[in-house]
Amino acid sequence: MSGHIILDLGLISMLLVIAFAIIRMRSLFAVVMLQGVYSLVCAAWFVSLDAVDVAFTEAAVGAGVSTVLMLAAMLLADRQSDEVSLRRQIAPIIIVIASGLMLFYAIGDMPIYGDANSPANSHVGAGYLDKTAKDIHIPNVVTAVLASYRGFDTFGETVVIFAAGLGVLLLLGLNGNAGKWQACPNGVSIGLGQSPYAQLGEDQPKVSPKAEVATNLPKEKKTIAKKTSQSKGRPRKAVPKGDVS
Amino acid sequence: MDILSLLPPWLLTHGVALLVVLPLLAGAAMAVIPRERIAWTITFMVMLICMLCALTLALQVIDQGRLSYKMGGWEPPYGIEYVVDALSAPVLLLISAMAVICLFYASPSVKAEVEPKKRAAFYGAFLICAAGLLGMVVTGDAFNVFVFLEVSSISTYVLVAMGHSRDRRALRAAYDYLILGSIGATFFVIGIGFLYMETGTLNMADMSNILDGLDGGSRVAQVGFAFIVIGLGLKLAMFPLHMWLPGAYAHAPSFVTIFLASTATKAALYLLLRFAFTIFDLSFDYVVTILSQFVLVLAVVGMVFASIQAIFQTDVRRVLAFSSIAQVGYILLGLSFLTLSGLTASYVHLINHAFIKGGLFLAVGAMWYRFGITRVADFRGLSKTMPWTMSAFTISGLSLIGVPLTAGFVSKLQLATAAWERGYGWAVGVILFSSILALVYIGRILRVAYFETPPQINGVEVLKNEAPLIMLIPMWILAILSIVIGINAGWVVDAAGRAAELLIPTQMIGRGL
Amino acid sequence: MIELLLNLNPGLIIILAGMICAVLPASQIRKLLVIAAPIAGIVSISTLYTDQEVIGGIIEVGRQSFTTLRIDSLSLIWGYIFCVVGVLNGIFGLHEKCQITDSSALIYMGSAIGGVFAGDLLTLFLFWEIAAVSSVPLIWKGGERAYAAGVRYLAIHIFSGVALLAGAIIYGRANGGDFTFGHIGLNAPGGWLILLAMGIKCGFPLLHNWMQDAYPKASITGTVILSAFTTKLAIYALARGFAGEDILIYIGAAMTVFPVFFAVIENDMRRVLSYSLNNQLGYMVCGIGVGTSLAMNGVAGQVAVHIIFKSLLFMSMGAVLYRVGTIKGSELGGLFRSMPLTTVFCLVGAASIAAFPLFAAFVTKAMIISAVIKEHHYVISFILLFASAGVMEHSGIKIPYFTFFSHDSGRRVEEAPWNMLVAMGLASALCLFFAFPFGGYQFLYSLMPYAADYDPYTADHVIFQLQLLFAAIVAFALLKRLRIYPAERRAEIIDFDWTYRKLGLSVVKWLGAMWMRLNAVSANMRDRFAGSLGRKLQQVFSPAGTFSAGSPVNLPYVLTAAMLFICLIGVYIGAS
Amino acid sequence: MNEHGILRVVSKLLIPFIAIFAFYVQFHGDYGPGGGFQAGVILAASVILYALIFGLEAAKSAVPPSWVRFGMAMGVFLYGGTGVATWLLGGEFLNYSVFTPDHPSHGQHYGILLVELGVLLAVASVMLAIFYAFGSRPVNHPGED
Repeated sequence: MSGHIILDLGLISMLLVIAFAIIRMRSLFAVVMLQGVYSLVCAAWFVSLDAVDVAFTEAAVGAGVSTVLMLAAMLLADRQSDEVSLRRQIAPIIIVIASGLMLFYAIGDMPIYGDANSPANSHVGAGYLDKTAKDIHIPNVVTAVLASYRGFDTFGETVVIFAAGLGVLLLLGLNGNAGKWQACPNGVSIGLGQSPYAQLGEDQPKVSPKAEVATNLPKEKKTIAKKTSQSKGRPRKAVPKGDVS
Repeated sequence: MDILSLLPPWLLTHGVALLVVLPLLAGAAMAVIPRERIAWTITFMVMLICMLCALTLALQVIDQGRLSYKMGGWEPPYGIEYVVDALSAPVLLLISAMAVICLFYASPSVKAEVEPKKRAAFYGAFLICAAGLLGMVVTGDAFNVFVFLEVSSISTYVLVAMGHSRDRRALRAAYDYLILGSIGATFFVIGIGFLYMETGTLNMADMSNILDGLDGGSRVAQVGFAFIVIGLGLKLAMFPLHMWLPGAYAHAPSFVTIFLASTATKAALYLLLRFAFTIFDLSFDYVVTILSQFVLVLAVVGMVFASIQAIFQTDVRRVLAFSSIAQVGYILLGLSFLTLSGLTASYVHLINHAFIKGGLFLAVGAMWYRFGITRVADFRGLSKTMPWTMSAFTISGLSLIGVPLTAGFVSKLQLATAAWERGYGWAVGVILFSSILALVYIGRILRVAYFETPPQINGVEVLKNEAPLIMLIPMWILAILSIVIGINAGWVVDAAGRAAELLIPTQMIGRGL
Repeated sequence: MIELLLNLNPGLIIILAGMICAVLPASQIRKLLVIAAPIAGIVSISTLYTDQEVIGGIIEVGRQSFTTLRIDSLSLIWGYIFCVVGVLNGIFGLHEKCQITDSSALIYMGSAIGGVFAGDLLTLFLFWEIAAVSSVPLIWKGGERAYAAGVRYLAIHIFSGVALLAGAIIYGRANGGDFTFGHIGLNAPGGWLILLAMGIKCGFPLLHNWMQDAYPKASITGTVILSAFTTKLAIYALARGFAGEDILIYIGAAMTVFPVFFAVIENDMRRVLSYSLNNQLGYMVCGIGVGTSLAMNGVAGQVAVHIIFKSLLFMSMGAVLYRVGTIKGSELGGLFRSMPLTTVFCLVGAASIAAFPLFAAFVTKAMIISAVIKEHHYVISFILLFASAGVMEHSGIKIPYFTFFSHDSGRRVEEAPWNMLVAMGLASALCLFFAFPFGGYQFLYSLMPYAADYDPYTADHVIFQLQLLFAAIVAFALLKRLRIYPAERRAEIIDFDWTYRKLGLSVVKWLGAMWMRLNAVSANMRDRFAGSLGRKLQQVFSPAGTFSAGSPVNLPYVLTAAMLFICLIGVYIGAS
Repeated sequence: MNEHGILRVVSKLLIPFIAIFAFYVQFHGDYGPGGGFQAGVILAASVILYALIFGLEAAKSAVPPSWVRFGMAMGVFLYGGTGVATWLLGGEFLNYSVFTPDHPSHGQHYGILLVELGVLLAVASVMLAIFYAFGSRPVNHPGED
C-alpha cells in the first residue's frame, strides 16, 4: 500500500513539474512534446489507479495521435510563442486555485479512495458488476457499461467526435483549400464602406472592434492590431448581383 | 386526446428517442450528401418530423403526465432514461419549432453566407446542434446531459465560426466561445462527477431521491452544486459569465444566430431549472441561498448592466445580443423568487423571449441579406426600403420592450406581479427601469429606420428591395405569435404553470421565502 | 356589444388602432384609421356615459386590481374633447405618409384618453408612461435637431411617471392597498410626489422647460398633436387629485405671468405658442387651486376650448412652416396675400385665445377669473388680468401680425393643402360655436362637471373685456409706432401695459434677465453633468469600452473564477 | 524523404502490425482493456505514421479523403443503424437483446461488436480527417491568419 502511495506521489509531482514547464516554455515544439510526456505519465498514473481502460485511451490519444495533430498544426504557425507577461497568467492561476480550493473544501467529505462502501462503488457500480455477468456474459465490465448499459452515451460521444470531424471539414476542408469564399448580400450593399456616414468618416467606432480586444496588449502591439484590423474590418467590394447560387 | 389515437402506436412509444436519434443520423448523412438542395430538404423534413414528435409528446404529457423511455431496454438507474414531462415538453417543442421556422429562412440565407460546397455539411452541423439541444432537454440522465451538451456545443462552435466568410472576426468569436464554453462544460462535468461520488448514480430521479435521503448531502454535493450552477451559468450567459455571447451572436451566420438566440440559452436555462429544483431542491438550505441571493443579485445587475451596454453598441446584432443577456436576467430573476408565480413568469419569459429574439434576428438577417448592413447607422430609411421586414422588426422590438398586447408585456407583467407578491417592490422598479432601457436601445434603431431617408448610392436613392417571401414568412409568423400571446397568453401561462408546479411540489411551496 | 364596451376603455380602442397602424404599410387604410379611431372613441364614450359614474374594465392581476374604465362628469368633457381634437389632428396630418407617426399619434391620443378614464392610480401611471413614450416619435420626426430634444423630453416624462408611480405606491400602501384615483390632496402620504409628477407634465414654473424645448422642434403635425394631450391630461389629473389646494392658485398665477415675457421676445412662432400654452395652463392650474364648482367648470371649459384654439394656432403655424419652410418671425410677413384662408383661421384662433367676445375663451376664462375674485384673491385676479392682456399681446396680435401682415417678406407661396384647411376650418367653427351666445356656450356648459348658471354675455363683462383688449391693441400699436416693440430682431424690450411701462419695464427686465441666467446656468450644469455621465458610460459600455473586450483579456476568466468562489461561499453560508 | 532509408524500411514493417494491433484491441475489448475508441486511434495512427514517412500525398492516395469523409458518416451510421435495427425488431433503441430473443446475451455480444465497429470507423476517420486538414494547409507566413 505504501509503495503505491509513493508511486502515486511521484507521478503527481512529475505531472506538476511538466505542467509548469509547459506553461513557461516558449518553444512550441518542446511544448507539444511535453504534452505527450504529460499524457504518458498520466496514463501511467491511471494504471496505478487501476483504470486501465482510461490509461489505454490516454496513451493512445493523448500521447499518440494528439501529439501528431499538434505538430501538424504547429507547422502552420510560429515555432516560438510570444512572450506572455506574468500579468496575463495570473487569471488562469486564479481560476485554477479557486477551483482547486473548492475541490479541497469537498475533500473532507469524500469517501476514501477504493472504499467498497462508498456510494459510487455500492449502488449502481456494484449493480453493473452483478448484471454484466448475468446479462451480457463478458468479462470486461467497462466495455459492457460503455457499449450496452450506457450505449447511448457512447453514441453521443461518437457524434461528438463526428461533429469535430465535420467542423474540420467545414472550416479547413480536407484538402486545405477552404476559407477563400466570401459572403455577399443578395442585393445592393449599402453597408459600411458605401454608406455616406462611412464616407464622411463619421460614426465609425473610435477603436475598431478587433483592436478593442487588444487593449491589454503592450503598447506597440496595439497600434499594429489597429491597423490590420481596420484593413480587414473593411468590407469587401460589394458587387450587386443576382442570386448567388 | 383524439390526435394521439390517430398516430401510429410505435411513434407514441419510441417518439422520445426518435426526437434525438433522427437528427443525429441525418446530420451524419449530411457529410456525404453532395447536393445542397437535397440536404436542405432532408434537414427540413427531419426537423418537421421532430416538431411533430415533440408536439405528440407534449400532448401525451398533458394526457398522461411523465413519459419515460428506457434506452437499450435497461432499467433506469443502470441504463439511460429519457424523460418527457411538463417541464421539458414545451422546451422540446420550442426548439424543434424554432428549427423548422429557421429552416424556411435558411434556404436563401445560407446561399448568401456559406460556401456552396460546404452547405450540405453546414446543415449537418445544424442538425447535430439541434439534436444536441433536444437531447439535453429530453434526457433524464445527468451524464447524458453532459454528452449532449458537448454534442450541441461542438457543433455550435463550428456553426459560429462559419460566419468567417462574412466577417473574419467570427473565427475569433468562435474561439472565445470554445474556450469559455469548454470551461463551462468542464465545470458542469466536475459537478456531475461530484454528484456521482455522493450518490453513486447518474439517473436524475434516482439522484434526487438519494440526495433527499441524505438531506442535501455532504460538502461533496454542495461543491458539485456550485460547479453545476457556474458551469450552466456560463452556458446560459448568466450576467458576468456572458462574455462569449455578444461576439458569437454578432458574427455567426444569420441563420445560426437566430437559432442559437432562440434556443441555446433556453436549453441551458432549462437545465438550471432541472438541476436546481428537481435534482437538488428547495429543502436544502444551500440551494435556497444560492438561488435566492446569488442568482438574484446577478440577475438584477445583469438586467441593468447588459441593457445599458446594449444602448452603446453600434452593431444591431450586438445590441440584440446584449439584450439577450438582459433577458436572461429577467428569467433568472423570476427563478430566484422561488415561488410558483416567479417560476411561472420565468418560464413564460423563457418561451416568449425565444419568439421575440428569434423574430428580431430574423429581420436583421434579412436586412443583411438585402443590403449587407448590420450597423445601426446603416438602418437609415429601412422603413421605406424594406417596409414589411421593418414592420416585423418593429412588432418584435415592441414586444421586447414590453408594450401591452405583446408577448413581452405578458411576461413582464407576470414577472412584476410575482415580484410584488414576493414582497420585492424594488424589483418591480428594476424591471421597469430595464424596460425603459430596452425602449432606448430599440427606439434608437427604430428612429434611424423610420425617420431618416434611405441612403444614396451615386446620387440615387436606394430603392425598395423587400426580403424574399420565404424570409418574410418566418419573421411574420414569430411577430404574429408575439401578438397572439400578447392577446391570449393563457396557453403559454398554463404550460408554464404546469412546469412550475413540477419544479416546486406542493409541500415545498413557501420554502426559502 | 355594450357588455364588451363596458369593459373597454375608449382609449384602448384607439391604442389598438395605433398598433395596427404600426404594422400596416398601406397608407390609405392607415389614414382612415387615424380619423375613424377617435370617432369610434366619441361613439363609445357617448354610449357608455350615463348620469351616474360608470365603472368598468376591472382587470385582476395577481392581487392587484386595475380599474381601467371610469366615466364621470369630470372626465367626460376631457374624453370628448380629446377625441374631437384627435379627428382634427387626423385630418390635418392627412398629407403625411409616415407609418410610425400615425401609429404613435394614435397610441398617444389613446393613452391620453385612457389616462383620463383611468379609475386608479396604477392604471393612470400606465397610460401616463405610454403617453410619454408614444409621443417621442412625434418629436423625433422633426429632424436631426429634434433628436436630442426628444431624448430630453422622454427622460423628463419618464421621471414624471416614476415619481407618479412612487407617489401612487406610497399613497396606495398608506390607504391599505386602495389605489382608487380620487381626491388626493397634499396632506396624503405621497401627495407631494404625485403633485411633482403632474407638475412636470403640466409645466409648473421651473419644471416647464421641456415644453418650449420639444414642441417647437417637433414635426409639423407632431406639434399640433402634442399640444393637445400631454398637458391637458396632467390638468385633468390635477383637477381630480388636487382641486382646492391653495398652493396651486399661486403656482397658477406665476405660470400665467412668466411665459408672457418670453413669448414677447421670442422669434420662433411655434415657441411663442409654446409659451402661450404654458400661460393658458396657468389659468387652469389657478382655477383648480380655487376649486369651487364655478372654478372647476371654468377649468373644464377652458381645457375644452383651449385645446381647440391652441391646435388651431399650431395648425396655422404648421401650415406656414409647411409652405414657407421657416417659422421665424423675422423671416415671415405679408403672407396674407398668398395664404388668405390660413390668415383668417389664424385670426379666429388669435381672437379666441385672446378671449374676444364671441370667440371661444371669452366664455370660459371669465369663469375662472370670477371664481378667483369670488374667493377674494384680488391680487391673483389682477395678475390674471394682466396676463390676459399679455396673451392678447403675444398670441392675439403678435402671431398673426408678424406672420401674415407686418412688412412684406416677399414670399409668395401656395395656400395650405386642402386637408390642413379643412382641419383649421373645423377648428375655427368650433371656436365660434363654443362662444355662440345662442345655444353654443350653453352646450359647452352642459358638458361641464357641475351645473353652470353663468352668463358670460353680460354687458359689463363684454365691455370690460373689450376695454382690456383694446388697451392691449393700442399698446401694441403705440410700441410699434415708437419702434420699441421687439419684433424682428432679438431685443430685450418687453412691455405689456403702457400705463405701467416705467415701473414694469425695469422689473420685467430684471426678472427676465435673472430668469434667463438661471436657465442658462441650470442648462449648463445639466449639460455638463449629462456630458460627463455620458462619457463615463461610453467608456465603460461602448463597443470599445471596458466591458466589451474579447478573450485575451483576463476578465472572463477572472469573473468565472470569482463567481465560482462567491458561489462556494454562498453554499458554505447556506449549508452552515 | 528518400534519405530516411531506415525509417522507411522500419515503418513499412511496423505499419501492418500497428493496424493489426488496432483490430486486436478492437476485438479483444470484450475481454480486456480496449475497444473501438482506442482501436480507432491506433488505426488512424498507422496511416498517420505512413503519411509522416512517405508524405501526405502518398497517404492520401492510399486512404483518399473521400473515404475518410465517408468513414466518418458510416461510423455514426453503423452505431445509429444498430439502434435503428433494434427498433425495427421491436425493441428500444440500442436494445441489442432483440437480435437473438432466445439468448439475450448473444444479442448483446453482436450489438456491442457492431457499435464498437462504428466507433472504430468514426474515430479513425475523424482523426485522419483532422490530420489531413491540418497537413494540407499551405504554410502561411507568420502573422497572417
